[in-house]
Amino acid sequence: MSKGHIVVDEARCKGCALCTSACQQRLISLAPDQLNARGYHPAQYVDPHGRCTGCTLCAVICPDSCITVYRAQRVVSRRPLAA
Amino acid sequence: MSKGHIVVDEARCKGCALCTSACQQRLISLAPDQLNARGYHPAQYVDPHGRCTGCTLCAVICPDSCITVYRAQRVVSRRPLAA
Amino acid sequence: MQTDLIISGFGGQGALFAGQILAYAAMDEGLHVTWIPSYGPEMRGGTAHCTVVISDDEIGSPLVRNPAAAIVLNQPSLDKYEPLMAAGGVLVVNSSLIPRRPQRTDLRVVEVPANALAEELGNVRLANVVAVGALVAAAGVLSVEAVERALAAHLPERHKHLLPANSQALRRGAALAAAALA
Amino acid sequence: MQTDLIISGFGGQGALFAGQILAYAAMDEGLHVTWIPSYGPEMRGGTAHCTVVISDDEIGSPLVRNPAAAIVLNQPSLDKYEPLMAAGGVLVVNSSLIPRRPQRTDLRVVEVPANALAEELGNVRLANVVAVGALVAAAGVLSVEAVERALAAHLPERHKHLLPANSQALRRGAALAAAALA
Amino acid sequence: MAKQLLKGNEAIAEAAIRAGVQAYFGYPITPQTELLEYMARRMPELGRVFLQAESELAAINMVYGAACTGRRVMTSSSSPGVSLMQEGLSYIAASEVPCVIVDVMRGGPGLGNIAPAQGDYTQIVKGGGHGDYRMIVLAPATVQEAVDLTRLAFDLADKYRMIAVVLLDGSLGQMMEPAELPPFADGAALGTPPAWALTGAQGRPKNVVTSIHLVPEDEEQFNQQLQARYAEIARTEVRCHEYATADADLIVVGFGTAGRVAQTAVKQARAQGLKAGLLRPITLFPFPEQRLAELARQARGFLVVEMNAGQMVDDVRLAVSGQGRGGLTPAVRFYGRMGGIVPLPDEVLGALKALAETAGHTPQPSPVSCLPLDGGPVAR
Amino acid sequence: MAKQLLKGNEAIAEAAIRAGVQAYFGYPITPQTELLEYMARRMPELGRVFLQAESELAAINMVYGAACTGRRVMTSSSSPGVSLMQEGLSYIAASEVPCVIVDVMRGGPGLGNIAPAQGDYTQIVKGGGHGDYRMIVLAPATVQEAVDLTRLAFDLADKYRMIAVVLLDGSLGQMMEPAELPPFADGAALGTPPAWALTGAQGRPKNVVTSIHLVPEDEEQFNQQLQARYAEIARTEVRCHEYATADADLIVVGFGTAGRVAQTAVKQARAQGLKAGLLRPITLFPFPEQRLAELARQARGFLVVEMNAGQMVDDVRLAVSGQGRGGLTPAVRFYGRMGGIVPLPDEVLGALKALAETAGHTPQPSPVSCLPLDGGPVAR
Amino acid sequence: MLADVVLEPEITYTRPAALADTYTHYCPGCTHGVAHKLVAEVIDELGLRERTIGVAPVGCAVFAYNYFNVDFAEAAHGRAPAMATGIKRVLPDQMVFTYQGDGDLASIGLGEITHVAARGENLTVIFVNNAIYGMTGGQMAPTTLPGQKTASSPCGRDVEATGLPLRMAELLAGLPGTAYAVRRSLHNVKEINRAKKAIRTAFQVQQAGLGFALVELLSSCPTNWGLPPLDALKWIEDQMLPYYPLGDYKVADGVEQL
Amino acid sequence: MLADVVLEPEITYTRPAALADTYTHYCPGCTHGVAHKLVAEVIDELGLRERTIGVAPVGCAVFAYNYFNVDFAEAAHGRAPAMATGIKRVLPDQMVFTYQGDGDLASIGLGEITHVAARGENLTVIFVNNAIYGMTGGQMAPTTLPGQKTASSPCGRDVEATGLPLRMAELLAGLPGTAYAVRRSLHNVKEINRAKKAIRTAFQVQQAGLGFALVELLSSCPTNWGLPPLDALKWIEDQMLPYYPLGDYKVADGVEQL
Ligand SMILES: Cc1ncc(C[n+]2csc(CCOP(=O)(O)OP(=O)(O)O)c2C)c(N)n1
Ligand SMILES: Cc1ncc(C[n+]2csc(CCOP(=O)(O)OP(=O)(O)O)c2C)c(N)n1
Ligand code: SF4
Ligand code: SF4
Ligand code: SF4
Ligand code: SF4
Ligand code: SF4
Ligand code: SF4
Ligand SMILES: [Mg+2]
Ligand SMILES: [Mg+2]
Repeated sequence: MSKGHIVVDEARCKGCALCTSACQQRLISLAPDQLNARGYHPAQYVDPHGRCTGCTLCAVICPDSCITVYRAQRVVSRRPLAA
Repeated sequence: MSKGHIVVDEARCKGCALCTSACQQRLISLAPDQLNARGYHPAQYVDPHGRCTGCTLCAVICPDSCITVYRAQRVVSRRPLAA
Repeated sequence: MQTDLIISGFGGQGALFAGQILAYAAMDEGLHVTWIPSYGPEMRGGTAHCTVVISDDEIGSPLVRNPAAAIVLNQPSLDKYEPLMAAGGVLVVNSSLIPRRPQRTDLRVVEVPANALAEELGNVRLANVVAVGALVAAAGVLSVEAVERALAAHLPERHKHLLPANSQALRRGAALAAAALA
Repeated sequence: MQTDLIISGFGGQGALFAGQILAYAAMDEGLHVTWIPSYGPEMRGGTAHCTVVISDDEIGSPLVRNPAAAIVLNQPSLDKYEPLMAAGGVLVVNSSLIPRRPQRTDLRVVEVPANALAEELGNVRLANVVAVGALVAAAGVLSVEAVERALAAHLPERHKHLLPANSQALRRGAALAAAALA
Repeated sequence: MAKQLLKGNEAIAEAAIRAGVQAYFGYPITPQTELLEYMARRMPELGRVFLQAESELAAINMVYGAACTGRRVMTSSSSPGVSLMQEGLSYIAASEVPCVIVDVMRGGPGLGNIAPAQGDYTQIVKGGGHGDYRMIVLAPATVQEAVDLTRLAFDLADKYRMIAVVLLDGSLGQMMEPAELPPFADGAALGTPPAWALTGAQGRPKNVVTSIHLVPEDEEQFNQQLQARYAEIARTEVRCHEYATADADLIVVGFGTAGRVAQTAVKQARAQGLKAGLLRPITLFPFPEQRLAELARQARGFLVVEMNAGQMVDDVRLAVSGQGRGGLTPAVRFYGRMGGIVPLPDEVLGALKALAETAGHTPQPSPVSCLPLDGGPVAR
Repeated sequence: MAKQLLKGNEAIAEAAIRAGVQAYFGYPITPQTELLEYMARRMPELGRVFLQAESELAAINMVYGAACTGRRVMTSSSSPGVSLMQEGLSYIAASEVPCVIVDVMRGGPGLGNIAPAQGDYTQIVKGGGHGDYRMIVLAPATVQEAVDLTRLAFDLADKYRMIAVVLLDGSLGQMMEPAELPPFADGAALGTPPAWALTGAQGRPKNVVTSIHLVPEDEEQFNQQLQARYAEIARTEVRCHEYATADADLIVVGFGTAGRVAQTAVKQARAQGLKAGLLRPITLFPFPEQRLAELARQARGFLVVEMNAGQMVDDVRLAVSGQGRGGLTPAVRFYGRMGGIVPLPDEVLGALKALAETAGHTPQPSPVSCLPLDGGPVAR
Repeated sequence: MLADVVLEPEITYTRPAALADTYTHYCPGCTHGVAHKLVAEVIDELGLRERTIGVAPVGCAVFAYNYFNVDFAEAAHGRAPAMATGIKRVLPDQMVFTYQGDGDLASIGLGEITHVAARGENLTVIFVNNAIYGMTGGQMAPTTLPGQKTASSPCGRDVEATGLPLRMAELLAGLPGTAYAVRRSLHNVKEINRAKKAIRTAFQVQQAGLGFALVELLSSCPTNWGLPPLDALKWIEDQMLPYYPLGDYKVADGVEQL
Repeated sequence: MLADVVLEPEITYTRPAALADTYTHYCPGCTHGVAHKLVAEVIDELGLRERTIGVAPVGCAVFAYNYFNVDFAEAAHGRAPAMATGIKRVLPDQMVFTYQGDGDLASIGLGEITHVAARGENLTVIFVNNAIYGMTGGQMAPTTLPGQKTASSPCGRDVEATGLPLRMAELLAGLPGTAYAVRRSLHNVKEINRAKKAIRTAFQVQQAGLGFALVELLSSCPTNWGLPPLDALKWIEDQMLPYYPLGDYKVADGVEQL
C-alpha cells in the first residue's frame, strides 16, 4: 500500500517540469498530448505501483504551488477481520 | 639673521587663528584692534627677533591660502668685504 | 484600399513573425503598411498578437478594432477575435489546436490544421507560415508570390536554409484555403 | 501709517534679533507687523539684515526697497543702505565701527557708538539693543516703553537675567538719539 | 488664543502638528529648513514620527508608505527637492492615498538661488509628473493663512484621498508675522484609519494600495474616476480672496506673496482714482475660473502678477477667454519678476496704470506661421 | 536609400547614431527598451559610448555631464522614468547645455500600464521640473517622422543650447513601418566642441557649467535671456502638418498618433461632406499658436484629440481665444482616450460630427463661485 | 480480533493560506513562485497573516500583492525600502517586508536599501537575485555575471566597462544596522528548505526588533536566460553559486537565540 | 676676499596656480579651504591644470568652480558621480574629479557614488566629511556622530532611530571597482601633508586607469559645530578620529607602484 500520493492542479500547472526531476521515484511527467487552457502540457502523476513516499519534494519545488501531497498515516478505525 | 619670513594677505584673512597655533615660534597673532573690510581681525606676523624658520606650517594650515612664506636661502652674490 | 489584419496565438507560436512577413511583403510591393504588437495584460506565456494594416494610401490608425482578416492560432484568440471581426471578414482558424468551430455566419472561415501540416513538413514552428499562406490566399490582400519574395528577402541570414520549407508551408496553407473557399 | 525698517550688520552683530524685538513690540501694541531676514548672496560671515514693516493696516509687501528708517551696524551696511533710504528717513549709524559719516543731507542721521556704549554696559553684544533704542526714539514708530515691555515678554527664558542690561542699553540709545536730534 | 509672532515655516509645522500629523519625513533644503527642524524638535516630544530621509526621493516614498496606513503624514521641501518627488507624487495620486506636501519655492531653474520665487506653479498645479493627475493646491499669502491652509490641506486631502500641497514662496516661509494657532484637532476628528488603509488585515480581507491598471480599459475607467473627482472639487472647493472687486474694471490677479503685494498696489490705485480690484486665488487647483469669468463680464482688463516668467497667467487667460461683454475676451497682461525678486507695490501699480490706458481690446496675434517639417513653406 | 521596415524605437536609435550621437545613457523601461538595446549593440561597434545607468536619475545626470563636453548625447525613457529626470532636466536647461531626450509615453499616472498614451504632454511641454524653462518638443506621428525629427532634435538642441525632446507614445515606439534612414552626418557638420564646452582648459581660460545665479538680479537677467531665446524659437521654429485646412471650418488638432488617427477621421468626414481639416503640431514647444489663431478666423470649431485627459487642449484654447470672427472665440471641444487606449478614426469622426452640430458659439461658464477661506459666502 | 489498519490520507503539503488561491503571471518554472510560497509559509507558521504588510517592487514581482493574502502596497521602482520605512515607522507593531528584484534593489534602489540597512530599520527584505531584469525583457542588472549575455550586454557583460557584479548580501552585511544578511538559493529542494529557514529567521529578527534583515535568494529566469526551467536551475548551481556563495554574512548578536 | 653671503628671499610656499586668486565664501577656519588648496597643489604638481575637469557638489563647496583654475561643472545635489561619469566616458583622457560633502555623497548621492565605485569608473573623488550639513545650516548627516547635536537632531543623534554613522571609505573600499579608498584628516599640518599625498595618489590612480579612487577627508565645520576654528580641529581629533579611523581601506594592486 502506498505511503502517499499527490494531486496536481492541472489548470494552474505551467508544465515547467521542475517536479518531474524532483521526484526521486520518477512518478511525474508532463502529459505529452494534453494542453491545458493556457497552452501548457501539465504534469501528470502516474503511480500504479503506489511508490509515492509522500516526501513532498515535488510540491516543495513547484513554483506554482500546484501540488498537494497526501500521506496516509493517521489511524482512523480498526475493524474486525472478516467480520 | 632670520631664515625666513611670511607675508599675510590681510584682506583675505578671516581671522580664524589656525596659523597662530600652527607656528611653533608663536610669531602670529590676531590683530586685536584691527578689522579688515570684511569685519575680521586679521592675522599679524610679528617677528622682531627673526625667529621665523620658514617652516611653512602656518601657510599649510591656512584655509584661505593667505600666507606666503619666504625663505632666504639662495646665494645671490658675493661681494668683497669693505670694498 | 486598406486592410486591417490581426494575428494571434500563444507566445511562441510565431504570431508576431507571421505579421512581420506580411508587413515586409506589403512594403516590398510599395504599399503602406504598419505592424504593431498588441499590448495586453498578458506577459510571457500568455497570448501574443499583432496588428498589420496594409493600404495603398497613408495609414491613419495603426490599431484596429474590427479586423477584416485574422489568423487565430489558439482557442483564446478565437474567443477574443471572432466577435470583433468585421462582417464578411476572413478568419483563419488553426484547427490543430482549436476544437470548436467559429459560430458567426457572416465570416469567411478557413480552418487549417496548421500544426499538423507543419509537422508534416518536418517543423511544427512553421504552423504560423501555413496560416499566413491560408490568409493571403483567402483575403487576397497580397499575392502568395509577394509573400514568398518577402521571405526570401527578409528571413534572417541564419534562417535562410529554412526558406524552402517556409515556401512549402506557405503554399500548403494557400492551397488549403483556396480549396476551402472554392 | 506704515513704517519700513531695515537693520543690517555683520553676522553675529545681532541685526536679526534687533528686528525681532521691534516686531514683538509692534505685535504687542496691536499693530500689523512683518519681519523678514533678507536673502543675499552672503553666507555665514557676511552681512545679515532684516526688514521690519510696522503698520496699522494690513501689510502688502513685507519687502522694502526704500526704508523709512534703518540701523547700520557696519560699514558695508552703510554703503548699501544710505543710497536706498527714503528721503527724510532716520538712519542710525554705529559709529563705533563706521568711520565715515553718511553723505546724504536729506536724512535724519543718528550716530551712536553702539559697541562702545554696550561695552560700557558690560556686554558688547548689547550694541544692537543700543541702536534699537536710538532708532525707536528717533523714528517714533514705537515707544521705548513698548520695546522694553516686548523685551520683558519675549526674551528667551535663559536670557531673562539680561533684561536689566537690555533695558539700560535701550534707554542709553534712546537718550542719545533724543539728544542728537534735539 | 493670542497671536504669536511666528515664522511661516514654523507656523506651518505647528499647524500640521495640531492638525494631527502623525509622521513627517523630509530632507533639508533652504528656504524650507526651519520646518524640518521644527519637526525634528516637536514630533519626538509628542511621540510622533520624525525622520530625516536620505533624499527627497526617499522622503516622498516614505510619505507614500506612511500614508498607506491612513494616518496623516507630510513632507516639505523646496523647488529642486520637489522636482525629485515627481515620480512619487504621480504614484501617490494614482494610489489615492492622502498626504500633505509643503513647497517653499525658491529661484530656479536648476540650482538657481535661495531667494523667494513662484516658479513651481506649473509643476505643482498641472502636475510635473507623468500622467493625468491633480493635487489640491493651497497658496497662503500671510503666516496666518499658512496656518489655516495647513489645517485645511489635511482635511481636504483626507476628504478626497488626494495630495494637498501648501505652496508658498521663500519669503513667506522665512517671514515672521503675528498669527493665531488653532487648537489641537481632537482625536475623534482624526478618527480611526479609513477602510482602505493598510494596517495588517486583522479580521478583514486584505487591502492593497497600488497604482497599476494593466488593462487599458481599467486604467481608463480609473482615470475617469479621478477626473470626476477633480471636476467635483472644481465645483465645490474653490477659494479666493477678493479686494475691491465689486465695481472694479481692472482686476489684478496674483497668488501668495505676489497677490499680497498686489493688494497694496490696488489700494494705491484706488487712491489715484483707478477702479482696480484684486482677486487672489487661494486654491490654485481648483482654480477660481468661474469667478474670473464673472469678473470678465465687468472688467476690461486683467493684470496677472507672478514671481516667475508667467505661469498662472495662462489659467487666467483660459478663464476669461470669451467671457467679456459680447463674448469678447478682455485684455490679460502679465507682470512678473524672476530669479528671486519680489515685485514691489509701485511696480505693480505702474503695470496697472499701463493696463488702464490700453485695456479693452482683444489682443491681435502677431503674424507668424509655422514651418512644415522640412522648413519650407506651410502646406495648407 | 531604400525604405526599410523599422520599429519606431530602433529607428530613433539609428537616426540618433547617424546624427552623430557620441554617448547614450539610459535605463530600461517598457515601451522604450528596444531603443536602449539597439544602442547597446550599435554604439560599442562604432566606438561610441553606451552605458546602462543605474537609474533614470543617474542617466539624466550622466547626460548632463557628457553634454558639458559639447558632444551630442542623449537618453531615452518612458513616463515614470521621465518623472525621475525632472530635477536633472531643470538643471540642464538652466545650464544651457544641449542634449536630446526621447520619451516613449505609456499609461499613467503612477505605475499605470505599458500601453500607449500621451499623458506626459504637460511635464514635457510645460516643464515638470522647477522654475521657468522650456525644452524643444518634437512629436512624430510616423516612423519616418521619428527618424527625421530625431536628426532635427540634435540640430536644434545644438543651435539653441537647449534640451530637445522627441515625444511619442508607445504604439509608435513599438510599431514597424517602412522608413528611409538619412546618411550619417559628416564629421564636419558635427564640428569641433563649442567654445563653452568642458574639455580641459588647454590654452584657454577655464570654462564653467553651472545653473547657479545667487544674486537675484543676476538670476532674473539670466531668466530673461532664456525667455528671449524661447520667444525667438516661438517665432522661428514652429512646425506642423496640415491636411485639408484650406477651406475647413472644423479643425481637428492632435499630435503624434492621435493626430495621425485624426487624419483618417478627417478624410472620412470630408467624404461625408463635412468641411473638416487637420492641424497636427509637430513642434509642441514651440506650439503652432499663430497658425491656430489664423485658422480660428475661418473655423467655427476645433476638436482636440489626445490620448490623455486633455492637456494640449488648453494650448489650443489659448491660441484661438478671441481670434474668431469679430474677436469671438470659436468652440474648442476635446475628445480623449486614456489609460493606454488609442482612439479609432470612427470615434474621432463621431466627435467631429457632434462638434459640427453645435459649434459656433462661445461657451458659457457654468454658475459656480468660489469660497473664501472660511467656506462662507464670497466677499466681493 | 482487530486487523487491517486503515490509513486515511492526510494533507501533508499544500499551498499556504497566506498565498492567494490564484494563478500567477510568472513564466513556467520561474522560482519567483517558490520564493512567494516560502514567504507565505513563514507568515502562516509564525501566525502573522493578520499583522503583516508587504511591499511589492517594480519587476516581475510587481503583482505580488495579488498573490499574498496580506495587506500590500505596490512601490515605485527601487523605492520599496523607503515605502516600507514609512509604514513601519507609523505601525511599529506590524510586520513589514519588501520583496524586491535585483534591478529594483541593487540598481535603481541601491541608495534606499543601503540607507535602510544603515539606519537599522526593523524590516525584512526578500531579495530575489536572478542576475537580470526579468520584467523588461532581460537587460543587464548590477548582478549580471561577467560575460553573461543580456539584451543590453549583447556581447556578454564587459567588466572593464561595467564593473563586477554587486554582491548585495555581503555589501549590506557590512552596515552596522544590519542584523541579518544571508544568501540562499532556490535551485533545489534542499536549498529551498534552507531558504525557508532563513526567511523565517528574517521575520523573527523583525519580531524581536533586532534591526534590518535581508535574505538574498538566487532565483531563475528561464525566459530571459533562454533556458528550459530545469536547465535554469542548473545554471544557478553552475554559474551563479561560484560568484554568489551561499552563506550567512551577518548574524548579529541575539539572532542565533531566536 | 669675499664675504657677507647675501641671502635673497625665495617664495617657498604660496597659493597654487590651480587655485583661483579670489576670496572664498567659506566660514573662518573652515577646512574646506585646506582641501581646495591641496587639490590645487596636486593638480599643479602633476601638471594637470589644462586637462582636468572638476565637478562641484551642492553643499558648502557648491562654488568650488569659482576657486579652481580648471574646467568645472556644478552638479545637482548628490549627482556629481553620475555627472563625472558622463564626462569621463566621453573624454577618457581628461582627469575628472568630484568634490563632495557628506550630505551630498553619503546621503542623497549614496546610490550614485556606490555605483560609480562598483563600475570602477576611472574617477577621483574628494570626499569632505564634516559630520554635518554645512550649507543648509547644520542638520544631521549620515556621518553625524552618535549623540552629536545638530539642527535636526536637537537632542543628539539617536542611533536607535537613525542608525550608526556611515563609514564611507570602508564601505566603498568593499566594492571591486574601487582601486583606492583612504581616510585622511585636515586637523593639523602633519595630517594635511598626509592628506595631500593621498590626493596625489588618487589622481595618479586615475592617470594610470586603475579605477575608482576616493579620499575621505575629515574636515571641520566650526560654524555649525558651534566651535571656534581651533576647537573645531580639536573636535576632529577627539571626536571624529575614534569613529573614523584614518587609514588605507583599499589599495589595489598597482597602486603602490605609482
Ligand atoms: C522608474 C522606472 N524605471 C524603469 C522601469 C522599468 N522596469 C520595470 S521592472 C524593471 C527591472 C526589473 O528587474 P528586477 O528588479 O531584477 O526584477 P525581476 O523582473 O528580474 O524579478 C524595470 C527596469 C520602471 N517601471 N520604472
Ligand atoms: C535636491 C536638493 N536637496 C536639498 C538641497 C539642499 N542642500 C544644499 S547643500 C545640502 C547639504 C550639504 O551638506 P554636505 O554635502 O555635507 O556639504 P557641506 O555643506 O557640509 O560641505 C543640502 C541638503 C538641494 N540643494 N537640492
Ligand atoms: S511526494 Fe515525493 S514520491 Fe510522491 S510524487 Fe512527490 S516527489 Fe514523488
Ligand atoms: S512543478 Fe508545478 S507547475 Fe511545474 S510542471 Fe510540476 S506541477 Fe506543473
Ligand atoms: S613659516 Fe613657520 S616659523 Fe615662520 S611664521 Fe610660519 S609657522 Fe612660524
Ligand atoms: S590661518 Fe589664514 S585666514 Fe586664518 S588667521 Fe591665519 S592667515 Fe588668517
Ligand atoms: S521574466 Fe524571468 S523573472 Fe520574470 S516571470 Fe519570467 S522567468 Fe520569472
Ligand atoms: S558652514 Fe561649515 S562647512 Fe560650510 S563653510 Fe561654514 S564652516 Fe565650512
Ligand atoms: Mg531580476
Ligand atoms: Mg557636510
